[in-house]
Amino acid sequence: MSEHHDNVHEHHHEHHGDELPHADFKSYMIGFILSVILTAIPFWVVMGGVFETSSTTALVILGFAAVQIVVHMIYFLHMNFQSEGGWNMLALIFTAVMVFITLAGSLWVMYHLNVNMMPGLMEAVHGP
Amino acid sequence: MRGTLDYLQYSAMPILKLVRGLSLAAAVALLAGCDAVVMSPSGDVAAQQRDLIVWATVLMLLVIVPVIILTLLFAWRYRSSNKEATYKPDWDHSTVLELVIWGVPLLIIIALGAMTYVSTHKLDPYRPLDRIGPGQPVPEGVEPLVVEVVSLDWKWLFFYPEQGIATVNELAAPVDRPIRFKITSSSTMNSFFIPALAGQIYAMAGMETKLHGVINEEGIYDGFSANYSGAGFSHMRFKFHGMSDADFGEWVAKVAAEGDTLDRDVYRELEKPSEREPVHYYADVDPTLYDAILNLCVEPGTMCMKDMMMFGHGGHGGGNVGKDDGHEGHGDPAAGHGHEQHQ
Amino acid sequence: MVDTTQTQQAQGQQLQFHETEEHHPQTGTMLGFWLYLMSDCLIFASLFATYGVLGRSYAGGPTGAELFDLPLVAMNTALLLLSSITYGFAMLEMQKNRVRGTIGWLLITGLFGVGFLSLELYEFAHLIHVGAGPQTSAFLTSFFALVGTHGLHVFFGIVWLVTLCFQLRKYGLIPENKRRVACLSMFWHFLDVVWIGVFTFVYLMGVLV
Amino acid sequence: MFDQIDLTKLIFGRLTWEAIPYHEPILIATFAAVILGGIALLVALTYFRLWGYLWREWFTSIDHKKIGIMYIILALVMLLRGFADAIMMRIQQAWAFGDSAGYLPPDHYDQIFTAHGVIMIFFVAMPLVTGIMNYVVPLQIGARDVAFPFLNNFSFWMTTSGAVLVMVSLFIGEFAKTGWLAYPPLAGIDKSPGVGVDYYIWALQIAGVGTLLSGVNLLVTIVKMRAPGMTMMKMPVFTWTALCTNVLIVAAFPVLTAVLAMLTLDRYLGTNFFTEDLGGNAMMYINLIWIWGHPEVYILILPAFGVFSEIVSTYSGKRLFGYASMVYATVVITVLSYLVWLHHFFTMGSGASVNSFFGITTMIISIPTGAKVFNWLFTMYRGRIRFDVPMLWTVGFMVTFVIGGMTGVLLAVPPADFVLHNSLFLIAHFHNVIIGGVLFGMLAAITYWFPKAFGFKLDPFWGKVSFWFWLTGFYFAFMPLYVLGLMGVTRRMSQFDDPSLQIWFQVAAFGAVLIAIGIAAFLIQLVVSFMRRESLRDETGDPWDGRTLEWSTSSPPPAYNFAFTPRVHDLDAWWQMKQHGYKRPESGFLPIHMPKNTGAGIILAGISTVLGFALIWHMWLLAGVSFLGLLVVAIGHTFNYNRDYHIPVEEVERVEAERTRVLANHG
Repeated sequence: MSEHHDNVHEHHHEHHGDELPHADFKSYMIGFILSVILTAIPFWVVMGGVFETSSTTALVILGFAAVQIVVHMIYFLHMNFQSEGGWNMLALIFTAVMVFITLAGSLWVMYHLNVNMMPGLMEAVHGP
Repeated sequence: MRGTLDYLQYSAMPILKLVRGLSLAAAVALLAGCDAVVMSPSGDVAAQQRDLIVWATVLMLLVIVPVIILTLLFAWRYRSSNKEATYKPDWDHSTVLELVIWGVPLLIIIALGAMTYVSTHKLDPYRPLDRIGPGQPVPEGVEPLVVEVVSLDWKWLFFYPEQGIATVNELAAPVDRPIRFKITSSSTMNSFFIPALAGQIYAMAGMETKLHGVINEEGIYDGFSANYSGAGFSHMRFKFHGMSDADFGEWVAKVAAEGDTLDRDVYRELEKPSEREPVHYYADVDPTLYDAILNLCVEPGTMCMKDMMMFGHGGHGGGNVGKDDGHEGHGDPAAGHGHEQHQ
Repeated sequence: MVDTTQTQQAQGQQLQFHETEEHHPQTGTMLGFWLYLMSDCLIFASLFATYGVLGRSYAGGPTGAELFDLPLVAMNTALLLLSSITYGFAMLEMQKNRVRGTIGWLLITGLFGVGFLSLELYEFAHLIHVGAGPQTSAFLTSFFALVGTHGLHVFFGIVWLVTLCFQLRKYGLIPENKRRVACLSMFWHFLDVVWIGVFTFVYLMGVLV
Repeated sequence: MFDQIDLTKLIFGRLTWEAIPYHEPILIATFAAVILGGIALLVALTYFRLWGYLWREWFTSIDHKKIGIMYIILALVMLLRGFADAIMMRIQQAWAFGDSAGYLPPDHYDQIFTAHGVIMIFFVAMPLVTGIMNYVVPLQIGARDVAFPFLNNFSFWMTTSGAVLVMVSLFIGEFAKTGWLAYPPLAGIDKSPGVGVDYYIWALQIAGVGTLLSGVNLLVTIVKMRAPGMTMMKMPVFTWTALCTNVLIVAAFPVLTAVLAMLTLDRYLGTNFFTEDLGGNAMMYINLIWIWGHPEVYILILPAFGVFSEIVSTYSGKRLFGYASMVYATVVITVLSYLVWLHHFFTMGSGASVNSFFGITTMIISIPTGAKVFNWLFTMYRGRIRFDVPMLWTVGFMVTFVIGGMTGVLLAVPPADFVLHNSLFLIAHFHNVIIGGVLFGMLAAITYWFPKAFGFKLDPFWGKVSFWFWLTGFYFAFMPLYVLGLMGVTRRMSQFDDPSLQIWFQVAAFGAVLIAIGIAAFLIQLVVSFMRRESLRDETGDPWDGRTLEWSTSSPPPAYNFAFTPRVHDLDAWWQMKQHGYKRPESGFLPIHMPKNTGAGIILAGISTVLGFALIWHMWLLAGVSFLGLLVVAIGHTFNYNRDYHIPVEEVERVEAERTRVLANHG
């Protein structure tokens, strides 16, 4: 569906109260350089096999991803506590909590279901 | 404010009596008035579940009954035609009352939560039984009777691996001996439920759920699927026979004597959807059949799920991630407990 | 509450109960669009959760380690990052009220987007060609669904971007159009953020043994 | 090259004459009735030359008030369909014992209970809630419309489009036979190869777009468009609950969209999300759909809580007791409603630690809910209660709902749930909260705000008749189901063996008949009130001595709601204005800036219906064409920059002078 098109076009009060985000060249460049670095390192870590155990690697690249998401939020999406009276940030935090609940909750629940219901199969994982 | 508290005190005494009276009356009505099997089961597990229902109800009635009475009382007393009642249009806050209306439910939920936590662990269907009745631990040396249950469209197939027999739509077990069900499904999801014995649990294809129960009284009980599974679902019923040890032995012998062969071909025939299937007995049962059903490899030439490289090289991916996230996130005290049970 | 009412009553008729000028509520477009993005975020969360659960159910089929071509993914990521900064330049041009500059940078952004999509389609075609299509296993199903949904968003972003260029050419940098450019900017950068999740969680972690 | 057969397939997909259920006498009779009724309606509309009026004033309207009313009309129409399903089930279950198979074969019965659930939740409860919020929220916050008026119209038509698809399934093809949440593997292509599940999927997906967008819309409206002075803690409680409901909508519906999309891929492309083999996992579907499904319950009930808060305070003539704790309770419920979804599948076997976590979180929700009940109770305390019909619904709700709450907590205890799950006890429980909570709330809301919307009150006699029949009917219909549940009777059965159960089902069927009378009384009430509208006329705009801003304007409100935007100083803004002897301004008006009507919403939704139908029947050509059409119309719409106008000052002066005259006549 094309709902994201339609949202944009509502503007019967177009001459007032515009709160377009303001950005400058410097902040975009900082964001860009940071994101290039933060992308390059995880790729290097994985492709170069820097760490011995995969769980360490996974943790490290997840860490970098988290930092990079914050960088994008600040420098490209111009998130701060002031825009739209703080509602943007509130919505973001709420969504982050929901995303966490959906992801962590699903994985937790499904892990237990799988453990409980595929005993033979799970032995293959944990050893007999 | 004082008036309110007076009301609360005033109503507290009769309410407590009423709660007791009501719950007693309800229990009696349900036990005697109709055949409420959930309220008067014959198996120890179901009986404990019943007790929990009664206790939880009584706990909640502590709030519910006063609320209902006060609602009707206030509605009557403060009707606009009653000019004698006090009218305070701006009264909208009372710290004491706020504490009460948040505090009382909180206390009840704390009590109920504790009950829930303990009972959920104690009555976990995966947990082997440690008693067969109130104050009756499982006797030394008694091993549970193992029954492997398969839900088919739309009938039930029961394997007795120790006895080497199998039945369709008839289940039997000796009284006071723990039963250990291993449950799976051929295709659609069903729910295996004998209300007199113990709670239900889903039966799903490619998965194995477990249920532990014990029947304490001889008798014939209803069993059925409690989860809608398509056109023939209404008739997906069977009888569960609680028997004395001797009768059970006879029953096994009868099944063994009268039973047909159950191999993969017979099973594939049986698996086809059918309704109102009569009771069948099988004596010569392929010992690998249940395992094949569980692993979705009854058809010749299909690879069994457990043999597939489903778990790749490094273990179950979702599972591993789930362990990291979920267990940290929720501080789960019983991490990996499901696994321990399957040693 | 009681107290405030009483003080207000003490002030008597001082209170103004209506505006005498025309009242202009703030525009909600940017917030509304942000809320839409947040809901989109939860669509992706569901897909990530599904990938998290099914992502190692190879069902005897190929694994991520065998299939994923990290240099290609790095290339893709680079295209998307470049498109981000070019969109930033479009925003800067817009702030200076330069229509041509804005359209120019938007089109460059769109080209990077097309490049990204082309590489992704190439990757998908290659996977299907080697017998690793979405029907092969639950792992590949959830992989195609997650990455494909992101790709679909990029596709619609490009359609929107082209539309917007026409609108800019026709009507110039009027306030509505400025707001549309800003909304598309949020959309575009939001897709970047999702992509960070994708390349980390799917590709990089997928090749870890 | 195409030969003949391929071309037919391309155009008609799997649609053949066989899809028309002419062998089902019940359906044919219904179909005939619908066709005759439809023709009569069309003729009447043409005869009275109403098409132009409907198109201009309603279908293309972006006025939140008219859209709200249209939502409620849609809901009432669908209520009749959903209730017809209900009464058919009740008759079947009261009849089909032992050798009797009743009158509905499983094939038909299974469609009926699925359709009943889907329609009642998605096309009755949701439109009722959305409609009331749409109508009331802008008025309560002193706004002239919602934040995105066009989107509002579009959302409504998308919801309608979904409803149309469900209705079409009655006569062309079939509906799903899977239960209202369409669990795989039963809903998978192997077990349900027909079009039923596809109707289900596309109806919900299309309506879901509408729901989601209306959620965003109302959220922004509440956040951005409150009258000056109305801080968050001075917002009317109904607006608060609307805010939280829309937060839930925006955060929950995407999950439904995603999970249904995955089921679609499984069915259309043969992927393996929820299949049994190749690594698919049907439990993930159940997990995801309940991540949406549980918040959905609160999406429905929170606005009802808001309605009751408004009503109890208005008719008690008293400030709401514990406003702050009411608000906190609402917010707490909103957040907690995301942490309880697993209680819908305790019996799937996730183990004791998971089950007890979700059981306890579920119970925790009952604390803020309990606090709310107490707050209503103490609002009544030392009030001066007028028992108009909305207040009757409220008292009926308070008594009924707590019983439903209690059985709900009971079901949240996992070991208890193991014996009660999937039983009629569960059915009784959720009808107890949905009828006793949501439906009572919405019927109360309709009665309460009806004079605001139409300028005359509803006839109280028929309102009371409706209320008492609904209330007693509810107890007769659902208390037996609690008992049956305790007797171990499962839901969704079309036939029973044990004759001792029959009496309970007959009592339940009797209850359903009482409810049918309640519905009839409600419809009679609408007609009678319309006939007697002059004597029921509300000229003040404030028929109930209201407390919030919607009662400060005329009934019905002018298109622009408020000639001057109100300025708010207190929670009960209008009450305070009245206390201060507020004088309505009678001069100094200004032109008012308003959005213009547009047909884009109904056109887009119309094309979506066609697209959905084409996808259901695999008519790939039509699907492609309508998708392109959708894209073209949507893009074309974005080239329309001319979307607003000013109501000239003369017009405002004329309308306001008329109101001055009416008020003066009134006294």
